[in-house]
Amino acid sequence: MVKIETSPQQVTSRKLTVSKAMVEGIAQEMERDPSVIVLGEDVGAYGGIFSSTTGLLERFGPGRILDTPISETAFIGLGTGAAVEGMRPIVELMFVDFFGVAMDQIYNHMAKIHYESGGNVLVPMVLMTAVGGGYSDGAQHSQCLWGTFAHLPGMKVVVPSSPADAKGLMISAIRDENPVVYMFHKGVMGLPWMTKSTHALGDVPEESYTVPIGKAAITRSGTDVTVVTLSLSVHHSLDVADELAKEGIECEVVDLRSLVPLDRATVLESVAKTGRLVVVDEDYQSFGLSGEIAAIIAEEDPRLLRCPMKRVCVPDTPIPYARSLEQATLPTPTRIAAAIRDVMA
Amino acid sequence: MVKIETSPQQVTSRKLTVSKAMVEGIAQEMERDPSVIVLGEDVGAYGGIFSSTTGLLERFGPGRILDTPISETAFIGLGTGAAVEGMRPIVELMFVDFFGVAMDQIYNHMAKIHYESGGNVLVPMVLMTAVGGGYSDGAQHSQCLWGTFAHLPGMKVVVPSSPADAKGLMISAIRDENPVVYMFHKGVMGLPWMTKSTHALGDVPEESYTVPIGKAAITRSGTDVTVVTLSLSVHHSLDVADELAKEGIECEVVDLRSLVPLDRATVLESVAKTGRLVVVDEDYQSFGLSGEIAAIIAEEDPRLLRCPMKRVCVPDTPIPYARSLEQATLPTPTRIAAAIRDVMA
Amino acid sequence: MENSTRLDLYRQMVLIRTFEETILREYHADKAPIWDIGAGLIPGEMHLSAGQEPVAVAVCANLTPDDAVTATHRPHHFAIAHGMSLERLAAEIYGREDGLGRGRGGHMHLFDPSIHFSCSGIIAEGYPPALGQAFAFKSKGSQAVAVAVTGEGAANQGAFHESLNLAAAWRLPVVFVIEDNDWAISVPRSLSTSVASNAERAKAYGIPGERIEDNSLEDIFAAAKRAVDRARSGGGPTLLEVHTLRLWGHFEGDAQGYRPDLDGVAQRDPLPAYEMHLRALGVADDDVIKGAVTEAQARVEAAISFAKSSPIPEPSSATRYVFS
Amino acid sequence: MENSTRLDLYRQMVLIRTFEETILREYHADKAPIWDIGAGLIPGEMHLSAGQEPVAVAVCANLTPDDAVTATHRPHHFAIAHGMSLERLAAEIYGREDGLGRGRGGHMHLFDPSIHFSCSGIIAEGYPPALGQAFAFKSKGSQAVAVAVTGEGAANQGAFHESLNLAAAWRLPVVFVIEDNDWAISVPRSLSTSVASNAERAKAYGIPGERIEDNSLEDIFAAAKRAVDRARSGGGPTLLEVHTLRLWGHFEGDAQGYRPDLDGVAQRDPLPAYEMHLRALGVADDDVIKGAVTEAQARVEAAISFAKSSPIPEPSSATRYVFS
Ligand SMILES: Cc1ncc(C[n+]2csc(CCOP(=O)(O)OP(=O)(O)O)c2C)c(N)n1
Ligand SMILES: Cc1ncc(C[n+]2csc(CCOP(=O)(O)OP(=O)(O)O)c2C)c(N)n1
Ligand SMILES: [Mg+2]
Ligand SMILES: [Mg+2]
Repeated sequence: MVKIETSPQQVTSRKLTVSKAMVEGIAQEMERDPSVIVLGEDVGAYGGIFSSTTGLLERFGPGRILDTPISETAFIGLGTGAAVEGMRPIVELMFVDFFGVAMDQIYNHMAKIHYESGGNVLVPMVLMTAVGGGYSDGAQHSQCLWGTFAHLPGMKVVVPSSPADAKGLMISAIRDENPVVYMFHKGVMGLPWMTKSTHALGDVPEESYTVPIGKAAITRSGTDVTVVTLSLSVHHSLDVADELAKEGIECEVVDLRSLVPLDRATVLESVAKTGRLVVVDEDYQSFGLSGEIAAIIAEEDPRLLRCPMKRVCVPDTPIPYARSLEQATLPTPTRIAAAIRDVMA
Repeated sequence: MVKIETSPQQVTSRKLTVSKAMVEGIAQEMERDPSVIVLGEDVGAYGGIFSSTTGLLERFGPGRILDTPISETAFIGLGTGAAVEGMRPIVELMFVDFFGVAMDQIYNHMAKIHYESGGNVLVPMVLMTAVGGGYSDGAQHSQCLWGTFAHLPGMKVVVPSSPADAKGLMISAIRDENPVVYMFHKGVMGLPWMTKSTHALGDVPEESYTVPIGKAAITRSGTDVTVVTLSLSVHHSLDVADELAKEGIECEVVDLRSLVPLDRATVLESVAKTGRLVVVDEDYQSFGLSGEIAAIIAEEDPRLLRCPMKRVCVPDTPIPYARSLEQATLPTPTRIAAAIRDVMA
Repeated sequence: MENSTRLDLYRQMVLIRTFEETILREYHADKAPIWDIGAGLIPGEMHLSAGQEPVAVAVCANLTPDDAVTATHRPHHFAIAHGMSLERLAAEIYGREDGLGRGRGGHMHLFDPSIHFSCSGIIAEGYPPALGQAFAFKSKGSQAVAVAVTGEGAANQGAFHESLNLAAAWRLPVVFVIEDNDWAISVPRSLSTSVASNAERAKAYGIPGERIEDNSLEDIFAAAKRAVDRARSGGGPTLLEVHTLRLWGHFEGDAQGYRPDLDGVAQRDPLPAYEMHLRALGVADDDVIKGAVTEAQARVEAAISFAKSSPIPEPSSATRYVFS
Repeated sequence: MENSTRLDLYRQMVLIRTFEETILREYHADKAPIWDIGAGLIPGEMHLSAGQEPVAVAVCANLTPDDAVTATHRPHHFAIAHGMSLERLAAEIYGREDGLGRGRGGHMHLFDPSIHFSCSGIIAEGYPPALGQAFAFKSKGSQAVAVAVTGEGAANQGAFHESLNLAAAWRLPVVFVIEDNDWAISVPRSLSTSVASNAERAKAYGIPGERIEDNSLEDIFAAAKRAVDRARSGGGPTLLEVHTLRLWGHFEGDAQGYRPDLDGVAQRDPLPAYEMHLRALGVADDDVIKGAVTEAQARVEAAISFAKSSPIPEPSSATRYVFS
């Protein structure tokens, strides 16, 4: 087994999409451990609306890959109960936007049972869910909402951006003794029917390996400005960084990969080096991730920042349907570049 | 009608508890406007588990004060639909901790309909809910969670700490054309069966008046350190400020009163003056209010802070039952005082 | 049913079908050569209602614009049957300023206060607001009723249960309509639902429940009439389940590989069937039918033109309408 | 039912009642003179189960420690009947390190993996995890079943509906038990529930439903036996509703001003009634009864002493056990 810290040591690898890498991680764990099951809406014959379970039904059969009724409270709770009895369920919430119909099972049960039991009960469960917008799916199907999950204690929250991380974090999540919320952006999956980022395809080792939960990755180092980001925005930030390098601006791009636990040290180190900070976050701006990053610095030493930080987030507005409006709310490369130029000015 | 900005101009006032002030605000609006109704669990004969509706059934009858089944999704949604048709429902969610069974109605419907309709539909509704711990009610009945609500766009979020604000903000909330989440801490209500803070009793004008939503109040001015806080923690912070004044430390205590909209200007002005910041927040620490306050400053000018900020929040842990443990997680006067001394050191 | 009603409802079905076919065409028109869900003049998910027209027209024939309808992620047929402006509907689908929601909402979020119409993309969560509309009607002493629609997959969601119980306990003027098209995306009803007919579930609330088979417009009309009359006269809610047909995929782009019944679907199309029925009754002939289609096409194309020429919202206005 | 079982269940009821009476005494002991919910050795909300003992003992008599039980905010009777250690239960109620949850949980959050026991303070939300336990049992090929308990007020919550449908659709070995004590805090069943018997709701899921009247231990036992046997033998879930009695307030501190039936409550206490029944059958006499009470008192007082002498958790350990 290969342990990957930041970028995969190519053992035997090929290029995979995030979606295929995720599925491979799940399949390898299902081979290894008969207690791993997958349940959710359309995870069987359909293979997951965003291809998170393609081929698993054919391989593992309907006893382990289970299509559920549209009853998120019941089937997420079912996952929790099965985990309590020693299984390792991977439960899919089709869109994170639907969390509101089942949040009680998630944050009052899945997340709290271990604590309330004084550590006597384990809940080794993965809740995987699709996030993000950019294709005009409107206010109820385009949100990221990771700030909401990260705010509530008792669940780890991971958000891969690259194929290698998608596989390694999935395996780590499955093996974790704690509930892990695994959030994948539709735009990083490399789906054939959605605009693809070039970063959605990448080297992925064939072997089984884990990526540690709670460690950020410096996906590009630089000296001028720290860009703290995650998920699809990592792809955009890397593209922008390439552009700006031509102008002589060297960005350090930090892919958080995990919100809980949050790798404060990596953020602080980078900001200490660059003195400038841009947070790029596709979740709503206020009371979320960008604030937490600001707090980490303010608690350590506000004077690490030699100029005001910039936030490139979704403003506090429901996500509009019309493309012109939606694009205005998303952290697009244009907005990211403008913010970086601003802090360099 | 009296318009109160920060502290009530005594016209004809008497001392009331927060609970009685809230109920008086509701009753005055119900007299004035027949479209105001109240619904929720045990809001009728019981008068609200935390006395938020005492006496209203007797006064307005079961046609306007409605006990519901334990069906939060149905009755909160009912409130939204009634609001859409021009009523002004006040819906009680008994404990904010239960939001998970009805969050979809709250944030995907109540909060978004106005936007999705391009402004054509109004949802003038109040969702009132009890928050907070301190009496060993355990992990599912002690949370504040205002950060969760403030993170999601489309609802105003108000959190009164004083009797006068409780009444004026309730009246403002009822008259607002937008959905307003009104969060009252059990510990500020002045309930006969719970430890009472001395600040739970205060002057309240008899007349009807509004307190503007979105304006913080400087509840104590000072020059040395800014304490940004809300709800029950305002009471503790004021007590601590009195103590520390004896040592020559002058605290400025900012009662936010409203999280959405957030009064950034008042926070910035105060921090610009004192150069030191302590955020006291009974919600979970990470990805919440304390981060947002840090971000406001980091975006404006990180060097307003002459030393690191301190957060006195609930750590990222489910709220424990045992008193010894719960008290260790709450922002108690002891922790607040320690943090203030720290930033002064 | 009177023949004039038959003809009227037939024409409405033709109008809806024409609308859906036109949106289908337009939706796919500019996504080639590589099909990209976010591309083109109409981006995003698209759930079309072809095959389910009989439910919408037969239910809404019993309503006036004072009555409320809440629909689902698949809302066009009910929107049109309840009288929504085709122009403003199309403009919303195109994401334009003249859309019902000025382009903010999109096809799953249609709000038309003039006919008390709304919908939601969250399964079964359109039911609770309908209770509130019914409550408001009742409080005001109006005779209006609220019709709340979901698919059969939604009948396993908590909101369904809570809404039926509360409506029954408070005797609210609501008609609950389940469109059973056999499928919830790729999950067949038999796998998800523990009871053969959701009408059975009415017993759990002490209210009348009826299942209408065969997508039969006339049976739906009769059952809906009973239910609406009951609600109007203070008799409380009714639950109707209609066995209908999803003629196309769940959404556009759905290859339906999971669907064994696909072969027989075209034969079950309710539109030609009803046309034959009208011919047999002597209510319609070639001219009438051709007239219905021509008129529908003209109206729909006009609506599409209206939509396409409506202004694209200004990016700088993205944060308007969060609060009033 | 065999007389030995009768006697055993009677003794369990006495034990539970003694436990609840003792907690009642202890809970109020140090809240005087001004009653403060957060004060004293036992702080917080306290929901006691007096009057509902027949349900717990008669249901659990059909279970082994391999079977799961998920209870509610009012969990003591089921915890004790399913075999939880009185010491560790009491210690949890006192918030001590020897409590089941090391004092982290409290009386609404009791987790005992050795007997697959859990509970939740959120209405009806204990049902879904029970499905998962049943699913795990079934997957492992064990014969164990899961019993999921709620009050009658909870039967109007979405989780109730979703859980029954899913358990029925997947034929999971679950027994759903509703304790109908007529009240959900101050709201009478008649105001909240649109159907006279929740057993009727079983029809909505195509599963057997039974209502047991009069808090009758022996009827509950027989119905529970049928339901548990059915679940164990692969027959899927059953819904049982028992008409029981809330002898005291909803929680301690509840003045019950809303409760018109208060006068007759003491006469409906199931304990003296069952005692008379046993006397009539010749199964119990003064000695047996006194013996049961004395033994119960001794066990409970020992548990209370154990709890009181268990260490108070260290404040510095408050953030332990968030993650394993
Ligand atoms: C709470 C929730 N869960 C899941 C979805 C995703 N989803 C959208 S449509 C659909 C299937 C709905 O089936 P049905 O109710 O039968 O309606 P139909 O699409 O057949 O008209 C699902 C699962 C959703 N929108 N909301
Ligand atoms: C989702 C949710 N809503 C409301 C409450 C508050 N609450 C606690 S107990 C209770 C009444 C429960 O009634 P019932 O189910 O009949 O159980 P009983 O208390 O009678 O045993 C309520 C409303 C809660 N805990 N969870
Ligand atoms: Mg369907
Ligand atoms: Mg009850």
